[in-house]
Amino acid sequence: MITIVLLGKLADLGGASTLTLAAPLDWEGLKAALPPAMAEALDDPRNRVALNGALLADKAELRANASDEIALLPPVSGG
Amino acid sequence: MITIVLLGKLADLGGASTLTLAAPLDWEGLKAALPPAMAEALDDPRNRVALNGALLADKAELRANASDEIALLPPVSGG
Amino acid sequence: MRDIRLLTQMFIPGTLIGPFTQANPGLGGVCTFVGEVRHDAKEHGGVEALELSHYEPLTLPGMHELADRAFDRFTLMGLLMVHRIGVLRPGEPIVCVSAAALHRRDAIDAVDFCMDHLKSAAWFWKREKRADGWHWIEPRADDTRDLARWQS
Amino acid sequence: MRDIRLLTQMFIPGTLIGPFTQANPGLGGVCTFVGEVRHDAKEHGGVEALELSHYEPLTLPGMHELADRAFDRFTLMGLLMVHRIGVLRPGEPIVCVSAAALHRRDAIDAVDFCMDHLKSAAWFWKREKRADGWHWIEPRADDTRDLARWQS
Repeated sequence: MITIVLLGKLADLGGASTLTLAAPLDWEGLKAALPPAMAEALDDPRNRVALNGALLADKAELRANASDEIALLPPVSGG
Repeated sequence: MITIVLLGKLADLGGASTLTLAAPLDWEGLKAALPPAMAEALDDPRNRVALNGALLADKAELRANASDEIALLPPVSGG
Repeated sequence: MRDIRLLTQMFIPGTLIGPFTQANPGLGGVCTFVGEVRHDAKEHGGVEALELSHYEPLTLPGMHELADRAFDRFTLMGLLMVHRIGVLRPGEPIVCVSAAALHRRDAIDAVDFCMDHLKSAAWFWKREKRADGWHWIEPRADDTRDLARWQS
Repeated sequence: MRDIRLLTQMFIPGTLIGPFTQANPGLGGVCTFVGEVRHDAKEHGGVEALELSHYEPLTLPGMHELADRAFDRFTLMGLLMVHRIGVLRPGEPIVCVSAAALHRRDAIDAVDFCMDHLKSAAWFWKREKRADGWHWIEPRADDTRDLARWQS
């Protein structure tokens, strides 16, 4: 299984702060497994993705396997 | 009598931090009453003069009477 | 002396700054900035609480990288950077950055630099509780302007 | 809240900053700079003591005028400006400036502004005691450069 960590507003959109999805997952597979509103938000370039704590420069390169952690990160808040 | 307050290096030059001189005093009178090295230092434009706590824009305009206080102020120290 | 921390509980800045100052003997100056949760956020009415969430694998490393950049850029003896997470009430301190240096310009500029970069370098998401519920805080245009000050 | 003082005795900055912060409820941030007497002044060998003399009728009014200018220039809730006079030992705090504001930029800039202007606005004469006796400290070119930052 793969743990999906949802931060900030994306947790509201996903209805939870963590989800669990079946491995393996690539970027299109991840979006297909999420609610459509969530998948759409993820394509927004301001929303970033981290795999096991490392930011991905290109989301399309996501390749997650069993016991990996994917974090979905909206822009950080202003001060 | 007129009190002369000497600040910073000028106190070293005058040998004391306060002096008392006979009233009245103008700028030339003040310089004549002080040791020559001191009088010379006072002409340096970086050294300022205050009469009763108010800085003089032009030292030559000094007019001090009995119970006045003249302060002789070298440049303040750097940080 | 370098002290970078995320705190889950209310803290009193003075209890951090005193020991931090003592830990940098021979310093010329210490500059400290403490940010507190404001009661009133702009035009939105009273704030009852502020919640900060973070993503552990990114947030603390982000603060350490920012500290590295501050040490590279300024001549510092010490740097303290402490940020609250969790639920905060108005009036509680949320961030404390303190820099110790031989010269005041380095200490003041390092604090200014860290504060301008903390929000972009560190991953925090904030939401405010007002009378009508919780509201996420969006990024601000000011933040980009603040960062532009340090491009050179 | 405005607190401008000359102190003849050793002080602990935290004992001033805590009450100052409390006295400005609703603030967004507090910036504080504390300067300490350095052990080693440049190339001159160890400093054993520093003596600050002042001229009462000019020094305190000069600090108040500087505070007026800071309140005019920045949006501040409070300003604390405390300076030691008399004989100080290395490691003792010599100056503490703290500014409270709704926004951090005002708080940080006000402290920076006051520190740059304090030496020219306030009348202090300093001498250092080193192994070979007392030495007056002269004005520095840096001080003029610091002031030029604020011309606009």
